[in-house]
Amino acid sequence: MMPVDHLLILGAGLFVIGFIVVTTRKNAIAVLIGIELMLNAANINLVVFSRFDPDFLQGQVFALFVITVAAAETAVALAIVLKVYRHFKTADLDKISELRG
Amino acid sequence: MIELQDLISPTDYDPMINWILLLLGIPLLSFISSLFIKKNAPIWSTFLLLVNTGIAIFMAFSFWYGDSVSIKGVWFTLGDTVMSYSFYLDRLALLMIALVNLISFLVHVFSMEYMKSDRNKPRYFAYLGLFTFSMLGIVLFHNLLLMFIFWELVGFTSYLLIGFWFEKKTASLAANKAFIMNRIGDAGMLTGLMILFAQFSTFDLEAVKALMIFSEIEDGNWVAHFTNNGQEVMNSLDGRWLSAAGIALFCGAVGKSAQFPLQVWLPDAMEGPTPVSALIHAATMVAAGVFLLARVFVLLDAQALEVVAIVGAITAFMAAIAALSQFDIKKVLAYSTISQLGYMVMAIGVGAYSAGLFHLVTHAFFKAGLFLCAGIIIHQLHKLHSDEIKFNEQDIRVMGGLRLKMPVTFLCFLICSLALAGLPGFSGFLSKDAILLNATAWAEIKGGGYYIVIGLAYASVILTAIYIFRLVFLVFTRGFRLESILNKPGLMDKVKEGNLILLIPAILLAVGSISIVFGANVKAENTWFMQFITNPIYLVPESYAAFSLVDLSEATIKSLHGWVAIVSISLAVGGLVISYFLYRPISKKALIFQDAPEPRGALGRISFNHWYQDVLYEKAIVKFIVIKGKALAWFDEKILDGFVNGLAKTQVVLAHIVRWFDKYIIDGFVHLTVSTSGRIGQATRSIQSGNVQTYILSAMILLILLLLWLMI
Amino acid sequence: MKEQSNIVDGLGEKLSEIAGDLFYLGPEVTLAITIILVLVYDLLFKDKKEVGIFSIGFVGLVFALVISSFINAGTPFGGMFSLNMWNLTIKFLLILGGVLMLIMASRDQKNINRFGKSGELMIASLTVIMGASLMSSSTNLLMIYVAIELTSIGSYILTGIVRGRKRSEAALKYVLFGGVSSAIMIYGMSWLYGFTGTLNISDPTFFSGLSNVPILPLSIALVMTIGGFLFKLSAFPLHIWSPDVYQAAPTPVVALFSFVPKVAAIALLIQFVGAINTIDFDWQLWLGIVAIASMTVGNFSALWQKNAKRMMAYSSIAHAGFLLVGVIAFSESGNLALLFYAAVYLLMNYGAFLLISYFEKQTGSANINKLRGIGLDVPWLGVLVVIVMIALTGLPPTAGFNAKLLIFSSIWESWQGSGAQVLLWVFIIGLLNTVVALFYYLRIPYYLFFKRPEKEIDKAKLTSIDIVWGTIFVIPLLVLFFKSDWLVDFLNNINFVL
Amino acid sequence: MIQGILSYIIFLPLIAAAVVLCLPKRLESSYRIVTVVATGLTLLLTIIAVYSFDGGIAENINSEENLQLLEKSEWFSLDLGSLGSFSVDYFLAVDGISIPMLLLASIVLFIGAISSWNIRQKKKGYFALYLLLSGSVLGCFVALDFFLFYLFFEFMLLPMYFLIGIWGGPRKEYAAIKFFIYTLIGSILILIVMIGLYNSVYDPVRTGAEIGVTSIEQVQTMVQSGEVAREDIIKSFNMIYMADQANYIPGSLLSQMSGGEIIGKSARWIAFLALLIGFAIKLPSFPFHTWLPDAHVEAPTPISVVLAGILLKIGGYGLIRTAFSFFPDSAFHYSWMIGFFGVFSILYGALNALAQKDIKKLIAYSSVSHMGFVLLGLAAMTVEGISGAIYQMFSHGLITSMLFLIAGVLYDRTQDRLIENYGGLANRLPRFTIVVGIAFFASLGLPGFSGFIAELMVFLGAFKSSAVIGAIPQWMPVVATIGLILGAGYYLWTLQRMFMGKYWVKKAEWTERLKDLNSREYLMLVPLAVLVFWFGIFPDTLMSLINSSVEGFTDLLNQAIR
Repeated sequence: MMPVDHLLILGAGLFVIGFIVVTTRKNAIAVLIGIELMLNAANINLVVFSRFDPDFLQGQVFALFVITVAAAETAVALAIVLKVYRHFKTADLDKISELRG
Repeated sequence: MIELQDLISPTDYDPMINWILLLLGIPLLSFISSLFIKKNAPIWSTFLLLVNTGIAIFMAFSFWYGDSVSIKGVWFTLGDTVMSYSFYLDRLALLMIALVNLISFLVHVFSMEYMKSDRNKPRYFAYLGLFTFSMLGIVLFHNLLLMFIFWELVGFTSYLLIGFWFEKKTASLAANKAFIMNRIGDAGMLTGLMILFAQFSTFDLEAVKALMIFSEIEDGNWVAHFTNNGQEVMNSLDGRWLSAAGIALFCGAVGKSAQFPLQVWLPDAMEGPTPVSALIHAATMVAAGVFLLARVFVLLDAQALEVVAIVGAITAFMAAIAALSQFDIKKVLAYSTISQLGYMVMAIGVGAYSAGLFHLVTHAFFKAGLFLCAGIIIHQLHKLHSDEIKFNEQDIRVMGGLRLKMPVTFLCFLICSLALAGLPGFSGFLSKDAILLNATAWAEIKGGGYYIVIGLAYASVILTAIYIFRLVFLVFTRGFRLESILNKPGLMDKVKEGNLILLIPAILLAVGSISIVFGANVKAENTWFMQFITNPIYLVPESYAAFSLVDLSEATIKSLHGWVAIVSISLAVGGLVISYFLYRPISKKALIFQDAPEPRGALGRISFNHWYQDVLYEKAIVKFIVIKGKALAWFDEKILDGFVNGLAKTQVVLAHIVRWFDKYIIDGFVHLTVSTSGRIGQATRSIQSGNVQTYILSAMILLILLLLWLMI
Repeated sequence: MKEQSNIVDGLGEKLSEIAGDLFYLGPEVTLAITIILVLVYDLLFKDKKEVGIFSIGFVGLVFALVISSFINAGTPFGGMFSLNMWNLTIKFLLILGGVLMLIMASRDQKNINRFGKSGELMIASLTVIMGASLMSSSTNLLMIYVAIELTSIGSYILTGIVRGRKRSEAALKYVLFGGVSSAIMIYGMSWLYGFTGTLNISDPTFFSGLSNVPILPLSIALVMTIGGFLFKLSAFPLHIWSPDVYQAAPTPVVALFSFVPKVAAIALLIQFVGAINTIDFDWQLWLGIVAIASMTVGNFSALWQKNAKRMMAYSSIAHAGFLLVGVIAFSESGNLALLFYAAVYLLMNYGAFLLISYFEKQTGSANINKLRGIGLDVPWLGVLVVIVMIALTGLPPTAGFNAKLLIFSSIWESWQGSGAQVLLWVFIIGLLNTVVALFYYLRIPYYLFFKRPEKEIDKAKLTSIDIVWGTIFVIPLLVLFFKSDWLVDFLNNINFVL
Repeated sequence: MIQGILSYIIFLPLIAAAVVLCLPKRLESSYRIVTVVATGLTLLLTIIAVYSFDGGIAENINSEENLQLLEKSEWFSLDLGSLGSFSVDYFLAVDGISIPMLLLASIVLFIGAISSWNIRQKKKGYFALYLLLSGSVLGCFVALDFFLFYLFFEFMLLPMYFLIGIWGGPRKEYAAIKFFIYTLIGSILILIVMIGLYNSVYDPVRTGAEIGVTSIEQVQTMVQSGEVAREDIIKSFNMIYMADQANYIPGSLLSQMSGGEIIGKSARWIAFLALLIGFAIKLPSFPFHTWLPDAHVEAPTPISVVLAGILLKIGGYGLIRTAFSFFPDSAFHYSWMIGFFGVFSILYGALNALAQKDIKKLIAYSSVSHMGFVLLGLAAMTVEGISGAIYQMFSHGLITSMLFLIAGVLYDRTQDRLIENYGGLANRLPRFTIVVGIAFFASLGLPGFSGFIAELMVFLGAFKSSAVIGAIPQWMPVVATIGLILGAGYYLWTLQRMFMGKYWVKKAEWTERLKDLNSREYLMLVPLAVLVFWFGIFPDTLMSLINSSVEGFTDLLNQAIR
């Protein structure tokens, strides 16, 4: 099986990619995807680490929770994006910047 | 070891206190009442003064032979220090109260006529009352603090009286000048008080003198040993403070008695009514300085006395020069006063205590007399004024030949002038002779450069004679120049002799200037005055004390006696002769004097402008202070206060703040906070670009920065 | 076969245990039930639902409030939560915050309609409160995560649900920002889990596990985790979202945001730093810097705001900093001070927002320039504003002063104890911040009284009940200054478990 | 009646304020009556208090036996668990230092109330605020619990802020904000020290009760030897305890024994400096004075009267009561600097006054100059110096009130304060001129007026100082005498420009508006003039009250220095 640290590095990489996506992509949806990536990076870590407490497997439970909660969050987020789209006729974050100062 | 509390503990009841309170109360009463009873104020207050004079003279005669009385009491306590007051009646005090009251009374009488037409009579007489009150205060109290208080009050009343005609700008300015010059002196005197208090923690003069005996110089420090409420006290100051104390006290005298360099106020003070000049600026107030010096005489150390002597001599000479060329009759007398005060101060300086006081008394009479005569002339000439006739009635260029029209005045004026010039047979001669005698002896002992000092003194003897007889000749002899100026012949006939109310005081004063009053004797020290009021002995620690006066009076005087008198007389006569040749009735100068211009030539200008001292002060000091004030105000408003405007501006634009900040760094702290608060505010806000991704990024970066901070 | 039965009766025990433990979560359960009721009611009725929804929500909250004051300390669900009297009091305050929020909302017809139109607003706010009260007592990373997300999602909905261009934008920013920060937090947590092998922070193995981790990874993990808390606390540097949200969201909701999640996060932080206290990660220094930064940034940025609500957002950032001071002090007196501060902060902040909502009602906007001269028409209102602003600044005679006094005394004490320089700086800079704060807090009274209205705009009148409510919100601030021992004694009946 | 009189004095105005607020608008005219009556009664009570005050007893300032009219009851006490607890008392009392200030305050407030008679606009607010101000000002002088003191101290700002900001002159907002910010900075510094102090000082009596020991000395020795457990120690805001170094918790930062340090400097020095600056702003001393001219120029007459008459004094009083009492050693350490700032303020203020065009500004700067004497006197740390400082505060309070009333009289008639716009007023307003003369000469320290006595004492004390305890060098008072000359300079110059010479005013229409003093103005000015005379001629009326306390105070200082 794969050694642990490979997986951790994968997680870290995923996290970084996710963050880059979040900060660079202009489309709100894309940003959401980026967030998902970051969350999954965390999930990988959790699952990996949960190998070390075989009796409880808290990590995996945690991962499950994260996935569900993330789903809920994304749902809300998408709803909001729709709302925004109704007003701004775009999902481009650069254009959605009226509140400032 | 001497106990302080014994020295200042309140004395038990002494009937004398009633007399004293009466003496002080009556003038005060006249001050207050005159303000309320408008109509008869003059006669009423004159009456009160008559009563007071009566009391004073009675006291003088009845207590003269008794030994001096001192009454002490507690004024207030400051911590555990008792601020006592004390009255002290010795011969000097008796003499002074009599003198002050008498002259004040005469001036009151004179003023009744002189001020008749003035609608502010009540205020005038009230002021006179207040003045008499505070002058008597100085004389009667024997406590430096209380003397200082009345000292300042006297200055205040003189301010009021000089500025009596406050509509005249010159008058109000002169009043200010007088007060401020006095204030400068007083500031110095206050320092003297501080020093003595720090050393002896009391102001009671007797106590101070007693303690001074027990103070000594220990390796350069001036140490006062005594016990206070039983516990031992050792106050120690640097030895130089001893001399400083003397000089500081003298500063007070410099202010009041118009000594160099503060004398400039006195000539301007002539803006006040003439009787006031006679009372305050000739006879009493200006003499207060000399009186003070006499009171603290024994506390002055050698250095201080030297300063006193030198300043006195310089003043005497400078003023005498200045008096030579004035056109305003009162100005001439004013400068002459300064010069005579110089004499007295010098006398104290050279240790001629009693001689100085003697001159104070004699001078009081003849100078007041001169002023009153001048007053009469001015008053009478003023009556000539009409719609077409306008002239300055104080200008001697318009006078002349008045002896025919006002012979009595002339006579009085002449007598007083002779006294002033110091010719034998008149009081002035006696006192002046005594002073010169001592001064010469003093120079003999000190030798060297000190001869210059008495040189100045002798010089001013002749100068005095010159300027006073110049006055006599120009005013009383030859023809009435006003006629030819306005070419209105017969104007002379309109001039009348003053009425009795004006004349009587003048006459009395003139009589007082004849030497018989002080004993038919050519030798000063044989007069009753010198007999009774004798030189005290020094109390300051040995190493600082001046030479003892005993050998001064005994040894040297004997040897000098004859020819000092001769020299002074001959100088006086010489002066008379010179001025006769200059201004005698038929001399050119006297004829064309009517349109005499301001004197030209270095000496003339110096004399006429009184050594340009005023100009110097105007240009240098006053200007400087005012400018400094303006500058500071600017600094305060613009710089120290700049930050708030900075605050106002931060609301508008950041740029402004930066400019402000760079411009006004001095104002520092507050401005800094405000402007930087503006800056930081802008900075922190600028993150809020509105773009969520910037938010996230900046947040992350900041988070990482914080992390790094932690790592480092 | 055997195992089977084992598992079964084991399950039985578990179930009974859960049922027993459920009592500890009384308030949360009550809130959950209330949410369901609201939902049902919402579905059953078509229109004129305002009264119903309001009353259900209100009653539910009050009920939860009552229950919360009957719970006693314990660690239910195998250490998922640790309830002590301290965070129970916090819980009480949180729910109280909910109640007051509803009252505030009921002062304005517009808000009533918003709440009434559909149940979402009510449900969302209830969710926020529930999540917060869970957060305040949870000691398990998983629980913490869930609770935080509960609060966050609720908040996103609250921000976005009411229609409006600005609101939707704010909501979007909020949700994205929140998503990222929670992702970061999870990642951090995952590492903590990796280090320690447990999710339960109160578990000794958690501490022992952390204490032998090299400093760099440890600090990264911790900073990431705490970052998630700071987001809820809207403290520097994760405060950036709040001004936009505050400006956009309806005023009562903003009031809720400004109190409930913050205080919950503080409670959480107390638990958390308690767990990581003596490991070689110098959290005191780190949070100290955060606190100073929050106070300074908050106050200085507030100087420039034209909009009262936006200004209050920055002020709440500053106050987050002040609350952090109490955490940093990390002493009993510090915790007491925190409770006191939280209680007073609840009053003054809600008071401020209530008054602002009045002005909105009158002038139609929260723009400070619109407030010119109102104070002279409605002097009493003006007086109330002055009191509240003085309280927020922290000057006598308002309880705000005592709160500051206590919290800074505690930091002084712990400085005297430990002598750590950072505490001194927190102390000094914190107090000097008061001066800066005065600048902007006073601007509102300044406009109210000193400025003349340039043109007469027709103002909606305030009913006397409005004024009364305002007074009810504000007067305690004065009373608690003069008798702050009342509050303290109430908060004081707590046996600290640290 | 006598017992609890101080509470009456404080609360009477506050109750009156409530009354004013409750009175309906149609009774508007009655507000001012209420105000005058309330302040009048306060004055009456104060006079009773002063009568019942016995100046004899006060051996050492830092024990409660020497306080009189003492009212002490627990206000609230917070239990901080294992770290002990602290208690705040409602603690009012007077000693020789506060009684003159109290008297001054109630006199000036009464006068101010009378001069508020012709306030036109928003009467309700004005009088309510005025009464609030009165209450807090009076409280400031009798509160001996630091918390209570700070409450009153801070609470003064708000009414002042609004009184200047709403009823003030053209640039009122600016002046008000400036005043507020300036003073707040000061009070924050004070607050910092206050927190530090109450964390370092304990209440021996209560602590004794806690551990069952009655004698204070025993408690103190026990605490100093560390026999008392931390949680038994009850911290205290009591200023009297703070003044006794034995009441400092051992090891606490500000305790003299433990000699705590902040960034390398002695903590006590820093605390002292903080207090010094805090109160120097109020005093105000250079360079913290710039709020004063604006505040005065913009404030309405009664408010500038109160501001200059009382509020400035709180600065000096605070210095004596807190900074010098708590940190005598630091006070001695910084005495040179304090003295220097005193002398500098004297000259700086005087020179500034010399250049002012606006008569109110002139008076304001003269205040800066006169308050310099207070600093100088305090720095001297001798009986004379400190008595002088107190006396100076008292007399300046009376004189400067008179001066501002005078400025107000002129301003009421012409709405103009520029000196150069008037000339020869003496011809038209003889009585007014007399009053002005009295006020001016009193202010420039003419003997016979209270100002002279005060300045004299300061000078004597300051000169003695170096010989007695070596606080400040002799040149300081000597240089300060220049202040007297400058004082005479600007006052006489003003007098000469405005009142002497031919009558002339800028605008013709002023002439008929320029009437001589009316009866109400007499009512304000004459009593003040009389008082100024009285205290100039009979200093003992005041000295008998303050002497023993001041001695106690200086003993305290000397012990600390040895």
